[in-house]
Amino acid sequence: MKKKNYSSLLWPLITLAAILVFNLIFTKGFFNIEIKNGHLFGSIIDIIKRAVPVMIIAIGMTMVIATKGIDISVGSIIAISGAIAAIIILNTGLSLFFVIFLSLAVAFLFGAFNGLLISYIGIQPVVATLILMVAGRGVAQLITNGYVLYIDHKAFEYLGIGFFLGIPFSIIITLIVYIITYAVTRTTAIGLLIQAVGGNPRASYYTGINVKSIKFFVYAFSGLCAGISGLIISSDIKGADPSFAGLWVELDAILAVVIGGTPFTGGKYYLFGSIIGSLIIQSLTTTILTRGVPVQYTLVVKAIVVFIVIIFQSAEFRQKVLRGLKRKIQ
Amino acid sequence: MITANPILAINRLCKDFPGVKALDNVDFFLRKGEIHALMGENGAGKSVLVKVLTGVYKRDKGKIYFEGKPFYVHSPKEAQECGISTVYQEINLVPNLSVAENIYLNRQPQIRGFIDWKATNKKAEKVLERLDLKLDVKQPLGSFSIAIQQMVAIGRALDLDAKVLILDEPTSSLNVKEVQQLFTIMRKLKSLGHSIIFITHFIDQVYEISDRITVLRNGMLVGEFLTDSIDRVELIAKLMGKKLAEFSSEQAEIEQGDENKQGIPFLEVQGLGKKGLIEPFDLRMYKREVLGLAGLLGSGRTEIANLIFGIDRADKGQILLNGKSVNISNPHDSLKFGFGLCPEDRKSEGIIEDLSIRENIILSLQVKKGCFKYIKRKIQEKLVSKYIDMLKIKTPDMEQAIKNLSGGNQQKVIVARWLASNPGLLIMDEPTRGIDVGAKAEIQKLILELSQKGMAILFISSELEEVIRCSQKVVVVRDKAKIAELTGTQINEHTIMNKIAVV
Amino acid sequence: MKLLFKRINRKKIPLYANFIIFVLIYALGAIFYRKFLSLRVFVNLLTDNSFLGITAVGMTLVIISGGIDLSVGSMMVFTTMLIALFTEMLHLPPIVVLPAVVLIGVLFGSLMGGLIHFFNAPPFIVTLSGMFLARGLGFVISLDSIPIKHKFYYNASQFGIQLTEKIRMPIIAIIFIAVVIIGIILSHYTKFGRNTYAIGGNEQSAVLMGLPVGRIKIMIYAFSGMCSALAGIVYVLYTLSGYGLAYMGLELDSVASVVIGGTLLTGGVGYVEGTLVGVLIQGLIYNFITFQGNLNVWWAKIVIGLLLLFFILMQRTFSTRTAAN
Amino acid sequence: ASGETEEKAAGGKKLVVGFSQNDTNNPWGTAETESVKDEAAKRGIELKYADAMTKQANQIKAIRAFIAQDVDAIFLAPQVETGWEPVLKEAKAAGIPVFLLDRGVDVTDDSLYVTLLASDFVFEGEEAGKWLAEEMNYKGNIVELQGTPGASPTIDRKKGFENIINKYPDLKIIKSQTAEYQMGKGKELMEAFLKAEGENIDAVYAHNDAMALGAIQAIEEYGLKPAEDIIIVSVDAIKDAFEAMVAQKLNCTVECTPLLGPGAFDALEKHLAGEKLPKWIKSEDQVFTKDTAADYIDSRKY
Ligand SMILES: Nc1ncnc2c1ncn2[C@@H]1O[C@H](COP(=O)(O)OP(=O)(O)OP(=O)(O)O)[C@@H](O)[C@H]1O
Ligand SMILES: Nc1ncnc2c1ncn2[C@@H]1O[C@H](COP(=O)(O)OP(=O)(O)OP(=O)(O)O)[C@@H](O)[C@H]1O
Ligand SMILES: [Mg+2]
Ligand SMILES: [Mg+2]
Repeated sequence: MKKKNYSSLLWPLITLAAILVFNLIFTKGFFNIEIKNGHLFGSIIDIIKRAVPVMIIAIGMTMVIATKGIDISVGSIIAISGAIAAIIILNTGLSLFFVIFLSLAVAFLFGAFNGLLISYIGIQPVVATLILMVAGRGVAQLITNGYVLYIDHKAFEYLGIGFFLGIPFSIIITLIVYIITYAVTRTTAIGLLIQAVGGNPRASYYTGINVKSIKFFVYAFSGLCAGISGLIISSDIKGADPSFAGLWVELDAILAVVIGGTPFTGGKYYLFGSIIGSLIIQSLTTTILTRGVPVQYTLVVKAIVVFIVIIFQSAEFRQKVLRGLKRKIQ
Repeated sequence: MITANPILAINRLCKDFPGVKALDNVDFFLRKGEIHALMGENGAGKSVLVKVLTGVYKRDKGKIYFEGKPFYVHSPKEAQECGISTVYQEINLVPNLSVAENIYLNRQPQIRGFIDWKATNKKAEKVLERLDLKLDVKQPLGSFSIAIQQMVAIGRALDLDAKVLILDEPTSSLNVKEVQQLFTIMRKLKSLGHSIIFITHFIDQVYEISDRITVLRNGMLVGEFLTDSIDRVELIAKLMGKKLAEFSSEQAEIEQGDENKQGIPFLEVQGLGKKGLIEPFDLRMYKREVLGLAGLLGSGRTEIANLIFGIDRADKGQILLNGKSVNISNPHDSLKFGFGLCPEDRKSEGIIEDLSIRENIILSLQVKKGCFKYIKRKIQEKLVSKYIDMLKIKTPDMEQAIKNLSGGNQQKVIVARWLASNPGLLIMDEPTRGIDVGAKAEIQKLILELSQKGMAILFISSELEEVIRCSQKVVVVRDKAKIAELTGTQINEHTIMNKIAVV
Repeated sequence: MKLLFKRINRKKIPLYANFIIFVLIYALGAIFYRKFLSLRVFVNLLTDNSFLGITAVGMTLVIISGGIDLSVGSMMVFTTMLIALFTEMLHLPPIVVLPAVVLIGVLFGSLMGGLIHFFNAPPFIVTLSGMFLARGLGFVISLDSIPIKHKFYYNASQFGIQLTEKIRMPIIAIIFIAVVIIGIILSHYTKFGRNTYAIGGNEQSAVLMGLPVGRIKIMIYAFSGMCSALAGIVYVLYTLSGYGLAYMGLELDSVASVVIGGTLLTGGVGYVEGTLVGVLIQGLIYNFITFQGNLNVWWAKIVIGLLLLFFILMQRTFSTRTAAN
Repeated sequence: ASGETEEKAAGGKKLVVGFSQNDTNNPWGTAETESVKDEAAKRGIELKYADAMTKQANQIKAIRAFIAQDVDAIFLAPQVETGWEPVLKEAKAAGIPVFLLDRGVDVTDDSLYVTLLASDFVFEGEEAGKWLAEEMNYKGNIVELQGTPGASPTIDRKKGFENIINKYPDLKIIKSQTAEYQMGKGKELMEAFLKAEGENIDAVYAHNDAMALGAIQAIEEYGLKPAEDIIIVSVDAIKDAFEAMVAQKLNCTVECTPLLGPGAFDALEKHLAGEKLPKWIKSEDQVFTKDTAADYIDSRKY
């Protein structure tokens, strides 16, 4: 397991490095990290900070995909948790703790709703989460009446734009979520059971694994991650944007997970790979934004880069190329 | 050794996997019109040889000649087109399509470019009739037991009408009658000049059907022998790599006492049944007892096992554990009550392909302990290496993904999984399927040892001999109902066969 | 009754369940809303969902094979842009343009299929980048929407079978139905179709059974690409224009239709007939919202979600009941 | 006015109007919808409302459903200019008048609709350009935050703005990328621009207020003063933009009014009364700056 882990992370890392090296050569000052007002500051920091929402969602999504599932409702849950936080702050005097607790509880419940439909009622994951994807945005808009609700709350802002020891606080949150997830799945048997369920649900059932409850919790966890991400997003723009917050983020998150090496067919997952995947996507996006690619070419550039990544990550391709190179040397 | 014009000649074939030399300079010759048995322990390289030959794996080195010409195929499809038809070890058919389709996939009879479903089904029925099998060929393959699936796979291969037919352990899930049916057909093919490679662990079958035997061990060729000129003891010695002198029968029979079988049974099943699955039945099992289930294919043995373990939910009857009624509605419950079930179909119910050997083995024990009490890595490793040694699981290391093991070794891992969970009641549904002679004896010995230590074991096997040797009590099942319970001297082949056969 | 059950193929129960539920929901609409039960509304249902339905037919085969094709929407839109480019900027005649765009669709699909097969790449990512690429290429042609003024397209769009004096079955609905029929025949009566099921059932086994898996996979994606191109042509007839931003999210609607229609996303099981019902059900749900007409903006979304949930739950209970019978 | 309308409807029945809105996923579209709804309620007209969720196909579906329900008139806020000819012909054949809101349609036969009530997006871009050029003394570097690529306000606001800026050789648009009309993306994009160009940036032109509001935050976090170090101009004039102007963080916004309801129903009544209407009833849009914003903020409805 250990050895494999590294080799499957190798190619995502190389891809990330390639994009960064491209920037190193073509964008001046890209790697400069200064300390400004006691805060870390620079393009690299920006990329990591901007990747935070996708990274956190990708952590939850990794678990979902490891059980052979998929969750396309995360974008809507982001909108809902932001909206809930906003109305609590605007209408009540509850402390920040309750604001966070309540919005995350709601996000968790929505995730649990997905889990219920999928594991206990047996609905296919895409359809089950599609329901919430469509309805969830409506719920968020209903909560805010369709408008962007502005949140003027210094403590809440800290989540998205605060700094802790000079490091953006949102990056710290991501780190905490990652470490907790890693610890919980790897120091208990949960990670193993998730992989078993994804690898062969029938055999897992025969082994006595409670397949249904594992699936249930995985979706609930994904909802929770989306909730955290939603709080960070709304804290970052100091407002809850029910219509656009997290729009299409599910695609980015899934892409990140799969680029990171977790196969769609379930049974294996690479949490750290998903983090790398998110960073790849974000550095690509940032590069496109700063390189001055004309608007009409943005998508084409993105597509071509992803195609190249796919090809390079394919073991088949590498084998062929390596063999070709060897022959040339001989 | 090389006779003139072998239809298939393999020369110094090599195939490496990371950490394993699966084939190491292997030579193999197949002559026209012969049945050639390929033998070896689990993990000897038999299946890899077949897979390299048919283009599933790329060979590293070596030459293959087919009908005198160099032979190099990239896929099973090409091999098929060249006239080599194969039944691979694990049933490789598609469960979601009907039986008929599985037989005729990509070769369906057509009218004006469109599939003629009627003809397809008719022809499929004909093919299965040759194997003496009558079933509704329109039903999805997945709804049948693996024995039937195995027959269907054989049916497909036979119908391809190839020059060379390769059968990789086709008989491991078949019963005596079906094996005979298969042999009849093999003989007929042989008389028509077809050549057959036959892989099996059953020595009797090899002597019954084959003309020649090639033995592999650890990826290397041990030798090629005329079946008539090598006796059993010698063959087994070749297989196991021991000198004749070292080899003595390790199959010490353990006394079958009938003592302490009074009082409250450890497990009592009262009128358990499910409509359409199995008629209500009673069972009593004591600790230190091996209860054998005998019956024909499809008789309902697996159903009994599944019902007790909670995989299927009974609609009648109850289970008493130490005299107290317990409610079992899924395998998780039964695990908590200290039951274990080593399932029949290792591919779909047993192994979790992508997980390592270690993870596959500790899984049940882990679930039993609860997922928050993660077994320490060190303890895991100790436990796993114990079972790797005990069952002689052949692997470079325990972190190898289980899918990379040979079929028999996968089976051993599943057995190890359930042994590791240390159950009070262990249900073993065909645990020795696909396992080599040596290991089979090991497992039988183990079963007896475990029962001596206090475990109750429900033992299901299609090999009557094995059931008889291991069990203190035998329950005979026929047509989805329990029909008899035999003890003591009643446990012999003759009585059991009579019970099964007499209507 | 018993006899009837015996004759029904068990595998098809979800399909029948779907159909019955569709009829029930339709009846519900007819009770609630004036003019819901009219020929016009039914014809509209077919017409307005035709391009979605056509992509869904291709998608059905892809999903049955165990894959997914996220590029269908973009490919459809790209096709509309290509037709606009060829017709309005390069002034090519339809007889050249139409086969050309279909061919491009097929090539695009084969390219993705090839990547998936030869590089063993996950279909989700390959087709997702295919989605970016096709949308992007559409933008490269023009960011602006382009009206297609060539007489042929106008005339074709007006063509149809007169059902009653006032109501006509337009050509695009006819194309839709034709594609569905082709899909059914392809999936049920050809080797290609059956091999698709086999690959979805167990790809490894399909290889060992000697099926030409690579070729079939490429053909499946090529077929889906062709369907997307056809959908593009239909969309051009529907709107007489090409527009790079048209119908964002069609791929998701398409996947949803297929899955609602009873096809398993895990591959191996499904029916093109089911997809037809799935598409119509999605259309019906939107019809409910428009006929209701007074829903709060955001309530509309919630109600769509709830209707979807309601439908899926009905489908589940119905098929488990029937199966238990 | 309401009594008049009811008389017009045959048999004293309520007048039924179908309204196909393309998108309510932004405050602007929401305000437009509310305006039409409120006005309908005020006048006792039954409004059949359909949100197309940014899909033209859904709008066509909705129009057809309206035709099937025999509505008396159709209001259409099209998602895009092209592609309406066939369905508008159907409406015409059914004798239902169509009124266009906020965006025109590209049809060969302009009798297919009665009139268009809308702002002029090119004009808005030009107004923004004029104001900015003057404010910058016809010299300096501008970054542009575009709307969704391909959307007609994006294209026209860009075109109008360039019409003006290109006249002055010392005014340069140094970066131009899309932030898809979203606040969050506006912030991200501005952050990236600041990293790439830093203090080189003299002004920001955003195709809508939401993106400008995002950009303001990015500028503040970068350590510059919005509206002082970097001039910011945007389009829409939503209430949030006024608040930003009052707080001296946004320099200027060009109005693009979504309050089209009253005008639309007036037009409908005039049409029913047999009056001939012009093909384009332009909204009277103004330019608001941070100096005057406080005077207007209380009267802003959306
Ligand atoms: N894909 C693979 N990757 C790595 N090792 C493999 C792979 N396939 C087979 N092996 C190894 O090659 C060796 C030979 O395996 P093979 O399947 O040929 O055994 P076999 O003789 O068929 O045994 P059995 O009787 O158990 O089926 C084994 O040690 C096995 O672990
Ligand atoms: N002859 C048959 N025709 C149709 N279905 C059969 C037949 N035999 C078995 N099946 C089906 O296959 C499945 C497995 O059969 P079952 O478990 O009863 O076999 P078994 O008694 O365990 O025999 P074995 O373990 O030797 O395969 C059951 O679902 C049964 O309905
Ligand atoms: Mg083998
Ligand atoms: Mg059995």
